[in-house]
Amino acid sequence: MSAGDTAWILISTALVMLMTPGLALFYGGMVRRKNVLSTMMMSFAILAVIGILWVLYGYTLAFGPDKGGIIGGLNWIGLSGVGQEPSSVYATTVPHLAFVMFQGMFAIITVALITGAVVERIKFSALLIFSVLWFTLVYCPVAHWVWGSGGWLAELGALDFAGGTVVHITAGISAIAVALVLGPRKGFAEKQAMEPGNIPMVALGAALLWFGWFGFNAGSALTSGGLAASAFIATNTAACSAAFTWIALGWIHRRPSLLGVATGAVVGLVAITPAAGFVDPIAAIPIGMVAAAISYYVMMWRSRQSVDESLDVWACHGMGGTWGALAAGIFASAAINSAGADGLIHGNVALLAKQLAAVAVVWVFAFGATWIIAKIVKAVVGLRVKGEEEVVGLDISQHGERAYGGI
Amino acid sequence: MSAGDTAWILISTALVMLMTPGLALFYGGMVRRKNVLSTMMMSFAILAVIGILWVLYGYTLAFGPDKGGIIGGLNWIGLSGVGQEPSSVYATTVPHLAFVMFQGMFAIITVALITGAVVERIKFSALLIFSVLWFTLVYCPVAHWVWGSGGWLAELGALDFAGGTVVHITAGISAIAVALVLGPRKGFAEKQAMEPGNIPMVALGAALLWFGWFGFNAGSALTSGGLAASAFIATNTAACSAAFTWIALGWIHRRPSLLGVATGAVVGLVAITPAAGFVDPIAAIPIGMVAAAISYYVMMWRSRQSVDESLDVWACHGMGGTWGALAAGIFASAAINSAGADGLIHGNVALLAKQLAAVAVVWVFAFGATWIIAKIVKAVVGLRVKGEEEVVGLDISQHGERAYGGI
Amino acid sequence: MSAGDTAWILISTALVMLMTPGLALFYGGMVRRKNVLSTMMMSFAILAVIGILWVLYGYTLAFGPDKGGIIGGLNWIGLSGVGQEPSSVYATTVPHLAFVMFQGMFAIITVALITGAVVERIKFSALLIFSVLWFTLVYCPVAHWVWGSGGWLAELGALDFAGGTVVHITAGISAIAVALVLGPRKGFAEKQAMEPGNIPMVALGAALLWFGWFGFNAGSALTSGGLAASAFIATNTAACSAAFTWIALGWIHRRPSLLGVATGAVVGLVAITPAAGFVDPIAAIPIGMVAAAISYYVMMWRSRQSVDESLDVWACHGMGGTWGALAAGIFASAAINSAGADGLIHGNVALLAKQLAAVAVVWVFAFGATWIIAKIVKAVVGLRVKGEEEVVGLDISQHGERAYGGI
Amino acid sequence: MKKIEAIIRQEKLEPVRAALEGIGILGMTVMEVSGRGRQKGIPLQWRAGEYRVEFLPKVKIEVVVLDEDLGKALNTIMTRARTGDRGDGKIFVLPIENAIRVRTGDVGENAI
Amino acid sequence: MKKIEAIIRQEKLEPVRAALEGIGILGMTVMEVSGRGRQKGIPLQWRAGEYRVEFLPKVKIEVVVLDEDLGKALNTIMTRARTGDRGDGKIFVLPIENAIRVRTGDVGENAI
Amino acid sequence: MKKIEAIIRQEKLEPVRAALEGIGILGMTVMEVSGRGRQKGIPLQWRAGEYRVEFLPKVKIEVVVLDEDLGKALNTIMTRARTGDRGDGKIFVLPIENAIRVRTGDVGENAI
Ligand SMILES: Nc1ncnc2c1ncn2[C@@H]1O[C@H](COP(=O)(O)OP(=O)(O)O)[C@@H](O)[C@H]1O
Ligand SMILES: Nc1ncnc2c1ncn2[C@@H]1O[C@H](COP(=O)(O)OP(=O)(O)O)[C@@H](O)[C@H]1O
Ligand SMILES: Nc1ncnc2c1ncn2[C@@H]1O[C@H](COP(=O)(O)OP(=O)(O)O)[C@@H](O)[C@H]1O
Repeated sequence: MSAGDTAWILISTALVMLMTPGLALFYGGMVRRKNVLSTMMMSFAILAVIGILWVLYGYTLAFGPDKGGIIGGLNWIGLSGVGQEPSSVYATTVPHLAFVMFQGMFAIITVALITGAVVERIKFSALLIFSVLWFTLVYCPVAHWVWGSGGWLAELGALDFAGGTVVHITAGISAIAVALVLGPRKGFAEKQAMEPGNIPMVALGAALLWFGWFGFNAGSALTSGGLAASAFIATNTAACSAAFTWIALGWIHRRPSLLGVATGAVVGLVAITPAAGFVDPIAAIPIGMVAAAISYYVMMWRSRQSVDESLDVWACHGMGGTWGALAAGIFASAAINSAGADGLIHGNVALLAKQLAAVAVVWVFAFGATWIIAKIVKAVVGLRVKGEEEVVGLDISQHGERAYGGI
Repeated sequence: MSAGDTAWILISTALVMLMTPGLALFYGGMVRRKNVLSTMMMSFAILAVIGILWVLYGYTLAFGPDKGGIIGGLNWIGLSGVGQEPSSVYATTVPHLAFVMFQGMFAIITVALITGAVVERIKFSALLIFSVLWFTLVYCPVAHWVWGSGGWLAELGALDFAGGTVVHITAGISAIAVALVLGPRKGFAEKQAMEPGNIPMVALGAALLWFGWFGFNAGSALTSGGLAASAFIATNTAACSAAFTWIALGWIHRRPSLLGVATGAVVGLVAITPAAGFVDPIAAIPIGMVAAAISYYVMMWRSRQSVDESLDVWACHGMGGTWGALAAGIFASAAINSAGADGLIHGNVALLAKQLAAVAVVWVFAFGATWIIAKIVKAVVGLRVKGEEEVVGLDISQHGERAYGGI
Repeated sequence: MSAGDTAWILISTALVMLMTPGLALFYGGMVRRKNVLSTMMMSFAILAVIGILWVLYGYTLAFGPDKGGIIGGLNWIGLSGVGQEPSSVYATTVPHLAFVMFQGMFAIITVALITGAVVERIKFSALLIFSVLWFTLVYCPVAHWVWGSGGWLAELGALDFAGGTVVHITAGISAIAVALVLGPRKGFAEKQAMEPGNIPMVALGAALLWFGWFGFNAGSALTSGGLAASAFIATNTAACSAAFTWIALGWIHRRPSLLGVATGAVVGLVAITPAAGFVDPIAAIPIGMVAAAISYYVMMWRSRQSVDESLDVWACHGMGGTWGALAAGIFASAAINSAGADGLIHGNVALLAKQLAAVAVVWVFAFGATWIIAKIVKAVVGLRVKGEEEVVGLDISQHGERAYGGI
Repeated sequence: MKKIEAIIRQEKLEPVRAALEGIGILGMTVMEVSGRGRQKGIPLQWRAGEYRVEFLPKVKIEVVVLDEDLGKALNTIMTRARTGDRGDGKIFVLPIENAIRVRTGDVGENAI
Repeated sequence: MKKIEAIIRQEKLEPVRAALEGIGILGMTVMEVSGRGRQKGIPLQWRAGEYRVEFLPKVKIEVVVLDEDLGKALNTIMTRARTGDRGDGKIFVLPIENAIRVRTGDVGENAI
Repeated sequence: MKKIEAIIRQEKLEPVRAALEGIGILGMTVMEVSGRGRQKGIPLQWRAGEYRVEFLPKVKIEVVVLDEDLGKALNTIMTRARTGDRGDGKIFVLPIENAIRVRTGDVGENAI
């Protein structure tokens, strides 16, 4: 066991935890003022609920001893047998419990990411039930496939350094599926203006996400050393590159905005996630640029469609994660990380093919499973608040509170 | 000396520092808009003042060579003799100065916690004087009793991993005492609505507290390894468990609110504090649940009484800390931490008895000493602002500023 | 390579990164509401742009193999040859890439600091161009002189632990120069009230700066051990001391304000920056006090002059950094850091003379070079927005957005 | 000329605005206000338990109209703002003695 | 019917509201405004030193009352809002031509 | 006595206030409002692309003046608030039946 590696994983875990409140601010600032608390509440409640479920059964489903490449066994249910000593399989230089918690923070934020699709109209109870089902039936299996020892996508050789498929593609694709089942906000079809209530809050949220992402990506090296440093610098560079590209695109279309820079940075961070520890840090520049361009135009296109995937989780995380997974297949270099492989630019086509396969599988599975889960929740408890509750705002109607006090 | 351990303590120290501004936001968002700056100012000013006093004389009073189990000697006044080498007594693998600063951040936030009881009416000068006296006469002695080498409660065998008695009970009980001497806010008796001015700010504050608490609790392992990881995961689990319980209680009574989740999380973190490094991480689930239930109903009960302990420091920290200290006596396991002991569920009644004794002593001492200090400050400089200053708001009347600028 | 040292540098790098968004909040809260987004945008855009330029050519200009003491060679352009192994010259126990990124965060925030001088009237495009030129022509050379292996000020023996000259003096002096070229805001000459839009945001920004500064200063030890701990405690103590002094000064002049405490803390942090790892932690008390007094009165004096250096970057960073650099010459002790030297109070006059020389050189160079750069940008693209755009506010006129949404 | 001051539910602003636009009334000024009437207040969640606020958020729309447009404007607002529950609001009509368009200096009815 | 517009100190809202409730006047609309009068402005703390803001925060209460209630309403507001210092505010009375209760469509005096 | 309600651009508040002070009119109450007129709305930046808000931020100034001051007050506001572009705003004049200074209880013209 290494004290240095442990220090790095523990602080990385804290950093990733902070991302979920960061997301609460990022999303909360983007909705109308009457829904800011409700939007933030979703992330906080998911943090609470998934935080418990992870130690109870999530960890063992995702990382427990492999069952046919599909799911982890229940051996570690309630963390039984998981202790202060390192695991023999995962992160072998840090306490097993540290690895458990580090991974737990990923599960939490992945579920929270989806909430961007359903803000301003979903029933709070329905959201909780959906989240528990989705976590159990989508997140845990996919995490096992990609990261679990013996998981079938891992065996295939698909690479995902810090969660491009597991986190961003699952969340982004599921966002579209649940938005389709849930239906658009009142006024969406009529193109009613839905003005973001608090843009400084969005920027603060993006800043906390960026900050936390160093734990997310560089922490995924699971050791404190050259690989973590390489992933760290790639992470920052991609964020800068995508944020800058978003400024440029904003300028071309009319004006660069703070909302745009915040969005661009997050998209760059998403895209570098699967590749961070496999590519040369300088490759993060084109990865970030392309990510920003893809997300920007997909977002524009989406906003002209009838699906109200309100905060564009799909355009940001789904598309950003997809591009990132493919980018890993293009830019990866075994010289950076011997546990990785060479990508297209180093003459290896096979990796890109595997990445494509993994992406396709996760798109299809996440979309299908989420659609079914959403339909079931809709049938059983109903997904939407009443029309008048939506109009009044979810802060008052779901939570009996309002963000900013009276006179 | 271990670089890994040092890295962990240094970053933990930074995390604990961030808790005090986090508290400023947590409290600041809960008061009426006209008092937000004044409320935040209290935490920031205490950070400044206690930050200086700690290096001048606080550290040596609390941790200096023992004088009869009661107080530390003045040997290390002005940090003389405290250097870059590890202490031979405390945290022997990290620089002595790192331990000094880590502990200093605990002293700061403990004093700041009390301010929740006195917001919206205390004179700023009186608050500073009270804080200096309380720090010197209550915090330093109790810290010595529990954590100082030779302190009498430590010798007794009472356990307090990260400050259940030292931090939360002292602050929580003192809050009641000072609120009694200070008297209620205008309009409190008439049940005037005192609407929180900014709930997103409360949530952000809670998030920073949660984030910082990883340093508080897992940092209290004083090394980077299995124990820190175990305390870390127990900390997060208790926060989740209590936050979720608070959601459930809110639902039972009418609606789950963001203000409730934020409060619940903090209460869970309080309760796990004394136990974090002594109990199995799964024990954090019942610890958090019970903590939330106790605080919730104590808070409801308190709000029907005549004492205006405005932000319920006693219900959250006093009761949460008390339950946590007893919970350590119930759930502790020597297998988790050999420096600890077995608790009730492992068949040892003695520990619970010691915990009870320590709790009782600190309740009585903190209440009595604080009551006297508050009476003295009241007699000498007066505690309250003038009636009309209170009505206008302390931001303008005490600090000549207002939170949100005009047109 | 040391895992512990690497963990400390990586987390320090993340902490310093967070300072730039912290600065965005600190500055953003101080301007009028109509310019808050524009002000925040400056810091975020600089983070994006300099973040890219640093890895492309900034690092090699500043730290590349020395060319005559003046500038780094282009050997490491695009980070070629910079990898996961430690450098043989800088921070030899951590990955070279970690050192690159740590230093990159310093470059970013230094450029962002200057924006305080130009808020509420500069054209966004002009700001970007100015920033790129200033970074290339001012920051990189000065960083090389002081910190580059072979840099002439380093050879001279001038000490700058974490950036008193490189960061704070360059930014502070350049702020005055660019403000002179840019001219005052409309209404400044008429003493129109320019009410800060959001003081809690200023306080939050200051808190994040304080938190991040632990990485800035204690991270500059480049190892995790006694020196980092010593710098850490000095950093906190100076912040507390200056914040408290600012409270006292506010009281003397009328009232202590939260805006004042936030400012005081930042000034204290500035002043300790060059000295943090060379002085006894207790010396941070007088260093912070004197810094607060200097900045306070310089700020008062400046506000009566005709130059609208709007957020007093010069008074805070220029004067604070200058005092700090001289304070290092006064209080430094070779016993604290053998890589340092003894200062005046240990009987060595030479160091103070060297510090004075370095300060003078950097004042003159930064002022002159910045003045020329600003003049060129003014001539080529123009510096100011149109009069009516300024009056409407830069959020709408430059970025087409407003901070807080409508009804 | 008359001035209509309608205090309505916040969420009714958009339908009322659209309906007024439908009958050719574009100019209006709105502001957020807090109101109190039969609908006395609302209980909000405190950390544990509830408290009551005396005032509820409303929107006030001010529209100055020509005398001949008054009837249909009142009618439009009334029908679109109604839910039938307490708190739907009030409409008041005040006399206007003069109006000026700042841009052109037009006065009286021309200014509307 | 008359409309009372009272611009008073923010901290006097609660006593005025309670006193009006005491004399049976429940309906009212309030809004935050900034005002200026004899009491010209206020110095606020800048980071070092002070600056002056020209407008002070006030609260405006709008109450439409029946003619017979006007006197006691004015009296109540005036006595409860007074401190005797500059900045206590002003009360204006305006004519109301008509009133409508949105919920029921009641018009005129029935709508109050 | 007359009440002037001027809805103008936010950035014109300061020149108008100063100009009114110049002609001896100190007392006034201002509030932030959202308005709509010929200038229908404004496009704002969304994350990618734009959206349109229907209302623009304006400032409403309320000044109660003696009848003899009405003309010059209107004139001052009109000239200082004008840019010549859409959105300059409107000024309305309303009758005032009575005024009271809370501090002293002065009524009528003495209260202004
Ligand atoms: N007499 C009044 N003067 C001014 N505003 C009033 C008056 N009565 C009601 N209002 C405004 O109208 C709003 C709705 O009034 P309320 O009496 O609750 O509606 P309803 O008559 O449908 O029950 C109130 O919140 C308040 O803003
Ligand atoms: N002529 C006026 N027109 C509109 N509002 C006014 C006028 N005079 C005063 N006010 C309002 O009344 C408030 C208090 O007025 P002020 O003259 O300061 O009180 P006092 O008469 O007690 O000194 C001002 O802040 C402003 O909002
Ligand atoms: N009929 C009206 N009633 C009330 N307010 C109005 C009316 N017409 C315009 N306004 C107010 O005046 C502002 C400016 O009006 P606008 O018609 O855009 O100016 P202009 O006449 O110069 O084009 C609007 O934003 C609105 O607040």
